Amino acid sequence: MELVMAILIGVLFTAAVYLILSRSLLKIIIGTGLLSHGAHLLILTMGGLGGLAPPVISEGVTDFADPLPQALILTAIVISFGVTAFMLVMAYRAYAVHKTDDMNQLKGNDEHD
Amino acid sequence: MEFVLLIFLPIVAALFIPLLFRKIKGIHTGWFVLAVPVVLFIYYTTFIKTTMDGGHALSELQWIPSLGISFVSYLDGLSILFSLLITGIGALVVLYSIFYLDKNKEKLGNFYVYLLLFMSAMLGVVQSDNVISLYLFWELTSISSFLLIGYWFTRDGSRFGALKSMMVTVFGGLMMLGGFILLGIMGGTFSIRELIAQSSTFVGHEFFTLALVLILLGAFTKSAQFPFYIWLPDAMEAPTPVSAYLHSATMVKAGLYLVARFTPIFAASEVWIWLVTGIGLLTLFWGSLFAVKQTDLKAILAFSTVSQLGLIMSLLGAGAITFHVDEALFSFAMFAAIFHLINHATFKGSLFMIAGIVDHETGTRDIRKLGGLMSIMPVSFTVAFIGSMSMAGLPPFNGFLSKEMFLQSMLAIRHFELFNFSTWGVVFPVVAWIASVFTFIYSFYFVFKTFAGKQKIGKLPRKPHEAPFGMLISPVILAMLVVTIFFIPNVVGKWLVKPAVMAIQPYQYSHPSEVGVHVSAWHGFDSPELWLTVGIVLIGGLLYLSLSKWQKFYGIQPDTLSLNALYDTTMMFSEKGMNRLSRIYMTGLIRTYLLYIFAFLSVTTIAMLFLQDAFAVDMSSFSKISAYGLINAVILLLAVAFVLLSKTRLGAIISLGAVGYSVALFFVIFKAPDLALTQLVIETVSVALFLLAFQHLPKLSDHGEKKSHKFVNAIIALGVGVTVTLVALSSHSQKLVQSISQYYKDTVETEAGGGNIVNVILVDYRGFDTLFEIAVLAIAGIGVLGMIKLRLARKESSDENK
Amino acid sequence: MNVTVIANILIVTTIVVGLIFTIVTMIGILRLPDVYTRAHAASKSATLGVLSILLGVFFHFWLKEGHFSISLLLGIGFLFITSPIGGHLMGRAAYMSGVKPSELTVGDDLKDAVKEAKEKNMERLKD
Amino acid sequence: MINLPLLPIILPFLFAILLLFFKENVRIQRALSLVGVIISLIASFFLLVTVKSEGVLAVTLGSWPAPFGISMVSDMFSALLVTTTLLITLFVVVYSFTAIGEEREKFFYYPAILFMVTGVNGAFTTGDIFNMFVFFEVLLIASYLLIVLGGEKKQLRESIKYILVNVVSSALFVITVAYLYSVVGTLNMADISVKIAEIGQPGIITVIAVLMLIVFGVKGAIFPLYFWLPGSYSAPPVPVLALFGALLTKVGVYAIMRTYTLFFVHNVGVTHEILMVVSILTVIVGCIGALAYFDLKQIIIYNIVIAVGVILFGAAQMNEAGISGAIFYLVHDMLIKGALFLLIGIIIYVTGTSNLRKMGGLMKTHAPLGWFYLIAAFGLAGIPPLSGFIGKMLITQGAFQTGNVLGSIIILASSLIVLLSVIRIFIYAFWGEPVELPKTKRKPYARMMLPTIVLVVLSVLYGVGTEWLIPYVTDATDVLLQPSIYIDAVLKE
Amino acid sequence: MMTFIWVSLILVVLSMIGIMFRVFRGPSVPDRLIALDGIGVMLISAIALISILFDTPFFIDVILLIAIMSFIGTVSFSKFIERGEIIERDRNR
Amino acid sequence: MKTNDVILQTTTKVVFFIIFLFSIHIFFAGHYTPGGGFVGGLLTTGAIVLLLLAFDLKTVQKALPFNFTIMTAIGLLLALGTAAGAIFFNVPFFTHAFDYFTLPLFGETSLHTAIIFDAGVFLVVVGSAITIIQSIGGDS
Repeated sequence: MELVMAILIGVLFTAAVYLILSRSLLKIIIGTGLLSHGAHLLILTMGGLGGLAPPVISEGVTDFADPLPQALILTAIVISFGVTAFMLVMAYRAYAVHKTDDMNQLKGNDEHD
Repeated sequence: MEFVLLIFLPIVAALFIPLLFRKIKGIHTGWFVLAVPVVLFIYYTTFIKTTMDGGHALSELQWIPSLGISFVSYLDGLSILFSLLITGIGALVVLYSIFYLDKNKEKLGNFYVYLLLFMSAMLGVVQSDNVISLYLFWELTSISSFLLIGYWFTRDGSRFGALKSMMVTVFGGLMMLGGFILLGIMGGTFSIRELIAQSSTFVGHEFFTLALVLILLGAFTKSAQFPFYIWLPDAMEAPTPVSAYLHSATMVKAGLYLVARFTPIFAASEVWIWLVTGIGLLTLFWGSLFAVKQTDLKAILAFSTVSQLGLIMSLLGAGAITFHVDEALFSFAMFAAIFHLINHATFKGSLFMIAGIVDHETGTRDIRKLGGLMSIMPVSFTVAFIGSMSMAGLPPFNGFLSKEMFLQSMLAIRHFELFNFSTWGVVFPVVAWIASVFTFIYSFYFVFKTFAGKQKIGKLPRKPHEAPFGMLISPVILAMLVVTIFFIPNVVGKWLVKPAVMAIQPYQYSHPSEVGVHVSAWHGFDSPELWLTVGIVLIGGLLYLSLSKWQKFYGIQPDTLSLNALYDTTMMFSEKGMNRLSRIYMTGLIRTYLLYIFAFLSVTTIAMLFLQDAFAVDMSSFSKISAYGLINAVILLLAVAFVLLSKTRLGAIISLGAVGYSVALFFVIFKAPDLALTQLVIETVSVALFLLAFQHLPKLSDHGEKKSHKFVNAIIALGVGVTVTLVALSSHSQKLVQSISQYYKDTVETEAGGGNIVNVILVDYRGFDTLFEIAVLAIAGIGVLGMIKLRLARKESSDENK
Repeated sequence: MNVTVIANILIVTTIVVGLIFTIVTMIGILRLPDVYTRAHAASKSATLGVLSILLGVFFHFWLKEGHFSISLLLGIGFLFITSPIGGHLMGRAAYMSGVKPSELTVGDDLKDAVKEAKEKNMERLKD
Repeated sequence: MINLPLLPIILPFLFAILLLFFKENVRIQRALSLVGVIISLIASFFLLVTVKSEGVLAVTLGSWPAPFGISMVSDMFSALLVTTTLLITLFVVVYSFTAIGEEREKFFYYPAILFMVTGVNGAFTTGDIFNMFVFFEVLLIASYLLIVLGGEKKQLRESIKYILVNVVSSALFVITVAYLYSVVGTLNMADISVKIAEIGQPGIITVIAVLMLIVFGVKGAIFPLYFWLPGSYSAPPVPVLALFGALLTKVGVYAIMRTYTLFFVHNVGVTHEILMVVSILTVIVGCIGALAYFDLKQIIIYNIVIAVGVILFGAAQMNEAGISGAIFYLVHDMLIKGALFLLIGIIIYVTGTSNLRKMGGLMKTHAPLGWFYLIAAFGLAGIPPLSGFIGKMLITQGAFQTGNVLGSIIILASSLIVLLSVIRIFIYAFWGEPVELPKTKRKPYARMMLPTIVLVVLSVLYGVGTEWLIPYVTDATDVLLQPSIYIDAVLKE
Repeated sequence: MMTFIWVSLILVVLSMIGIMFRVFRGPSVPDRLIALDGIGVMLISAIALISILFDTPFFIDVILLIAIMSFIGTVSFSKFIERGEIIERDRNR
Repeated sequence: MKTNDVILQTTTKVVFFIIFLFSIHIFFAGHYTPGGGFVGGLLTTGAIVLLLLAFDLKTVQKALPFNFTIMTAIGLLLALGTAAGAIFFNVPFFTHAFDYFTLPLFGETSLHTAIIFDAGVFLVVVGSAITIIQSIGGDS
C-alpha cells in the first residue's frame, strides 16, 4: 500500500507544484491546498500503514496504528487551515487593490532603479 | 608609565576638539591640536637612546587575551623612527594648517578630529607588535584618510577620491588580514616578535607563500605600488596639509613599514625578494614616467610620491637579499631604504606645502597657468628649489646621498646569484637609471615651470603674493633639514637609521653599530654610481629642455586603457553592470523564484539519492494493498485531475473539496478516526471560506499563459513529484530504528489517564505543539481581521506612480 | 433460531434494501434527463438507501456487539431531516441560476411566480 | 526554577494574549508590550547566567521522559540568540512608538511582534524537530500579519510572494520531518542525534540532510533559495523590516547550524561541503545584489544575504574557530542589522524617499545621524574594533585551518563589497550637495534616534568588549562541536 | 457475513464511481453538486460498512459528521450558485 | 432581492442544536474516543456557519453577542494557564494532573486538567474561525 500511497503523494505534489507555478492567483491558492494534502498523507504513510486498529485503547486490541504521525498530522492540518484562510484573504485583498489576479501583473520590479 | 596608552592620546584629545571649536571662537583650534604631536614627539625622542643601543621598550594593554589579541607598543629602532616622523611631520603639518585653513570658513572641528584620529592610527600601526591590532590601526588609517579626503564633501572629486582610496586600501588591508591570520595559524601567535623568533619553521609551510602574497597586497595598496597607485593622485582632493601629511610623509609609508617589519619572516622566500624589488622598481619607473605627463602641481607630486615609494620598496627588497648572502655589497640597501625614507619625508613634505601655498595664493594648481612666480614668492621658490633638487638627487641635498646608495644597490643586485637574479639582475640597474632620469625631469618640471619663465599673472584667479609668515615656517624647517642632513648623514644614520636597520635585519646584527655603512658624498671617480648620476643630469637636462617636443607623446595612451579607466569601469560595472545582471534573474515574478527553488530541490535531492546510494525499495516492509485503498486512490487521482482541468472556479473548489474528502477517507482506511473527523470538518469550513472569498475574486483564467511556460512548469512539477515519491519510498524502506510510539501505547492509560492515544498526545505528551498551533490559528484570526479592517492603501496616493 | 440469526437476517435485509436504493440512485443520477429529475433521484432514493444501510449497521453494532450507538441514531435522524432540504435548496439554486429544465417537462409554474416577484421588486426599487 | 528555559517564550506569549484584550487602547498597548519585552529580557538574562553557571538546561514538558515528551533545551548558543532577539525587539518596540503609526498600533501590531518573538525564541530553544516546525509556523504567521498589516498596495503584492514561498517551505519541512521520522523513528533532536550515530548516517540520512538544508535555506535565504527575500522585505514599514532583517533569516541559519552540528556529523565530506559551496555562492550573489541597487532598503537587505553566507561558511568548517566565529558573527549581525535598519528608517523619514539618488548633503543638517550611520556601516563591514570584526576573523581563521583558502579569501573580499555598498549610502545620502528636504517634525526624529543610538552603541560595545563574551561563545561552541554535551543534558534520566 | 459486507461495500463504492461520472459530465454546476451530494451520502454508507469491516465503533462519529458537513456544504454551495454571496450582512435591508 | 428561506431557517434552528450538542459530546469524548477540542470547536464553528448561511451576520450577532477576538484570547489564556500552572509547583511545564472520581450519575469519571486545556483549544478554534468568517462575510 505504501507504494501506491507514495505514487499518489507524488502526483499530489506534482499537481500542486504545477498549479503554484501558474499565473493565476486562484490556481496558486488551490495548489497550496493540494500541497498540504500531499504533505499530510506523506506523514501518515511514513509512519507505516499496517496498523490494524485505530489508536484508541479498547479491549482486546493490541496492534494499533502509529499514533504519533496522526497527532503530527492533526497539528499540521490545523496550521495549514489557518495559513490557507489567511492566504485566501490576502489574495482577495490583493485583487481588490490591484484589480488583477494575474501574477505577471502583480510582479514587483524588485526596486531595480 | 604604560606608554601604549599614548597611542590613544590623539583620539582622547580628539574628543575635546569639537567642543573647543564650538566654544572658543577667537583662537584657531589648530593651536590646541598642535600640542599633541609636539608632546608626543618630545616624548618619543627619549627612546632614541634605548634604540641606539639596540634595545627596545615594550608596553602592553590587553584587549582580547583569550584570542591572543592585545595592544602592544613595541618600540625598537624602526618604530621609533616612524613614530618620530609621524609626530614630527604631524606637528609641522598642524602648524601649517593653522594658517592654511580659515578658522571662520572651515569646519575645523571635524578636520582636526580626523587628523588626530589618523595620528593615533598611524602610531598604532608602527608600534603594534600584535598583528591584529596592527590591522585595526591599519584600517583606521584608511578610514581617517577617507574622511580627510572627503573633507570638502560637496565636491564630486573629493567624494570620488575618498571612495577610491578607501576601496583600494581597505582591499589591501583585508588581504593583509588574511595573511596575518595565516601567520597566526602557522606560528600559533599573533605577536610579531614571537613570529619572527620562529620564522625559520615557516619556510615550506603550505601557507607560507600565500601569507606572503597577501601581506604584500596590503603593503602595496597602502604604499601606492603598481598597479594600486591609482588612488593616490585622486587623494589629492584632500586639503593640502592632509596631502603633505598622509599622502606623502606618513600613511603611504605604512606599506613600507610593513614590508620592513616582515622582512625577517619572509626574506627567506624568493617570491618576496622578486615581488618587493620588482614591483618597487616598476612603480618607480611608472610613477616617474607619468609624473611628467601631469599638469596639476599636486598630481605631479602624487606621481613623484608613487615613484619614490617604489624606490624605497625596491631597496627593501634588495635589502632582504642579505638574508641569503652575507656580503657587504648588499648590506647597505636596507640602510639606503631607511635613509631615503627619512629624506623623502623631508623634501616631499616641503614640496607639498609649497604646492599648497601656490594654490592658496594664486588660486590654481594648474602648471600651464603658472610661471614666473620666482620674483613674487622668493621664499617659496627657495624652499621648492631645495626640495626639488633633493628629489632629483643633486648635491648638496640629502636626496643625493640616498639616490647614490640606491643606484649602488641596484648595481649590486647583478651580483646576486640565487633565484635567477644572475640572468635578470641586469635589468634592475637599467630600469633604475631610466627612472632616475625621469625623476630628474619632473623635479625640474615642477619647480621651474611654476617659478621660472614668463609671468602669466593675468590668467590667475587671484593676484599672487608671498605667503604669510606662519605658513612658511613648516616648509622652511623642512628645507633646512634637507640641507642639514646632507652634511650630517652619519649622525642621522647612527641615531635613527642604524637602529632601524637592525630592527629589520635582526638575524644579521646584534647591535646597531654593527651596521657597517658609512655615508659619504664622494666615492671617488671610479665609482660607477657617480657616472650614472652624471649621466642622469646630462640626459635629464637635455630631455627637460626638449620637454615641449615630446610631452605630447603621452597622448598616445588612450584614456580607456589606463588603470584608472579600469577602476572606473569596475566601479561602473559594480553599479550598472550588477544592476543589469541582477535584472536578469531578479524578475520580480514569484514563478521564477519558485522555479529556482523547485529545480534546486529536485535536482540536488535526486542526485544525492543516487550518489549516496540511498535509493532502496524494500517491498517486504510495505503493508498489503487493499482494494478500498486502491479505489480511493483512483478517486483521489480523478479529483486531482479535475482540479487541474477545471475551467471554472466553482469546479475547482468542488474538486478540491473532493480531494479533501478522499484524503479524509484515506484517514478512515488507515485507522485514523481523529484525523478523519478533523479533516472532514476543516474541509467543509475551508470550502465555505473559499466560497466566501471567491465572491470577491474574479473568474478563473490562466491569463493566456504561454505553452512553453506551461511545459516548463509541468517538467519542474514532475521533478518535485518524483523526488517526493522516491525519497518517500527510500526512507520507508529503510526504517532503521524502532519508532518511539510504543511508549505512548504502553503508558496512555496508566500514566496519562486517557484512552484516545492521538488526543492524549495532543493535549498531554505533545501539548506544547498544540498550545502553539492554536496560537497560529488565533494569529490567523486577528490577522484576517486586521487585513480586512485596516486599509492604508486607500489613504496613500499610490506608490505605483513613479 | 437464536438472536444472532435473527440479527443477521435483520442486518442483511436492511442493508440489501439500502443497496438497492443506492444503485437505483446511481442509475437515476446517470440516466435522468435534467437537473431537477436527478435531484429528485439523489435526495429521495439516496436518503432512503443510506438510512437503510445505517439502520443495518446500527443493528449490527447493537445486536452483535452490544454497542447501542446513539450517534448513529442521531445521524439517521439528522440525515432524515437535512437531506431533503439539501435537495430542495439545490433545485432552487439550479432554477435561479438559470438551468433549463428538460424539454420533456410539462409545466413550469415557478417561472411565472419568479417573474411576478421580480416585477414587484423592480417596482419597489422604483419607489 | 526548572522551567527557566521556557520563560523567554512564554512571557512574550502571555503578554501578546493580554494585548488582544486592549485592541483599541494604544497607550495600554505600548505600555504592556514594553513591560512584556523588558520582563522577558530580564528572564533571558537570568537564563543566560544560569546556563553559564550550570551548563545546558533541559526540561521535558509534562514530566515525561525525554524522547517522548517535547524537550526544551537552552544551551549557550540558543540562550545567546534568545537574549539578542529580545534585546532587538525592545529597541524596535520603542522605535515603533513613533515610527509605526497609530492605525497599525490599533490592529494587533504589538501582539504580532510578541507572537513573532515567541516563535523565534521557541525555535531557538526547542529540542524537538516537529515542535520547531510549530514554532516556525508561529513566527511565520505572525510575520505574515506584520508584512501585510496596513494593506498598502506594495505590501499586498509582495506579501503574497512571501507567504507563498513560506507555505511551500513549510510543506517541505513537514515532509522532511516525516522522512526523518520514518528512518529514525523519533522526533527529539538529541535522540535523533543518538540514533543517527547508532546507524552511522546511511545515505538516506544524507539525502535528508540536504532536504533540511533546503527547508531551512529557504527561510535563511541561501543561494539559490533567497530570491524571494529582497522583494518581500522591502514591502513592510521599517520597524517591521528591522525585526525581519534581524531575526527571521537568523532562525533559518540557527536551524541549519543546529542540525548540521547535532545530526549530520558523520558524513561531513558531503554535507558540509555542500553547505560550504552554497554559502560561498550566497555571499557572491549577495554582493552582486548589494551593488546593484540604489535603494536604501535593498542595499541593506542584500547585506542580510551576504551575512547569512558568511555565517554558514563559518559553520561549515566544523572546527572551533569557524563555529565560534559563526556564533560571534550571528549575534553581531542581528544587532547591527537591527541598528542599520532603524537608521535607514530615520533617513527615509527625514528625506521622504528610499532612493539614494534623491538624497544628498544630510551631513549638514543631520550630522549625528551620519556619524552613527557611519559607525554602524563600519561595524557591518567588520572594521575592528567594531562588532563584525572578530566573527569574520575567526571564520577566516577556521576556514584557513581546514584549508579552504579560496573560500576564506572570498569571505574577506566580500567585506570590501559590503563596505562599498554601505559607504555608497553614506556618500550619496550624507555627502554631496544638500537637497531640499520635506518638512518633518523634529520631535519624532529625536525619539527615533534614541533607541537607534543605544543599539549602535551596544553593537560597538559588542565589538570592543569581545573579551567578556568569549567565555559565553566558547561554551556555545563546545556544545555545537560536542553533541554529547547536548545529548547528555536532554537524555539524562 | 463479512463477505456480504464486503460485497455491499464494493457495490456502494461502485455506485460512487458511477456517480462520479456525472460529476465530470456536468453539464451544469448544479448537476455536479447534486451528484456530489449523492457521493456524500454514499460515503456515509461506505464508512458505516467499513466500521463493520474494521470491527470498530470509532468511525461512527465520522458518519454523523459527514452528514452535518455535507449539509453545510450543500447549503453554502446552493447559496453561492443562487446569489453569489453566501453570508449576507443584513438581510432586511 | 428578498428571498424566501423559511424552510431552511426553520430546520436550521433545530439542526443548529443537534450539531452543537454533538460537538459538545465530541469535545468531552475526546480523551477516550475520537474527538477533542479541535473537532468540537470546528463543529461548533460549522453550526454557527450554518446559522450565518440561513440568516445573516446581523441577526447572528444579535443571537450570539460574543466578541470572538476576545474569545480567542480567553481560550489562549486558558490553555496557557493550564500548562503554566505547573510553574507554581516547580515541575516541568505542562505537567497535567488527573484522578478518578466516582460521581453520581456519571459513574466513574476521570477529572483531568487536560480537559481545561482542551476547552482552551475549543474556544480558540471557535473564536478565530468565526472571526475569520465574520470578517470576510462582513467585507463589502
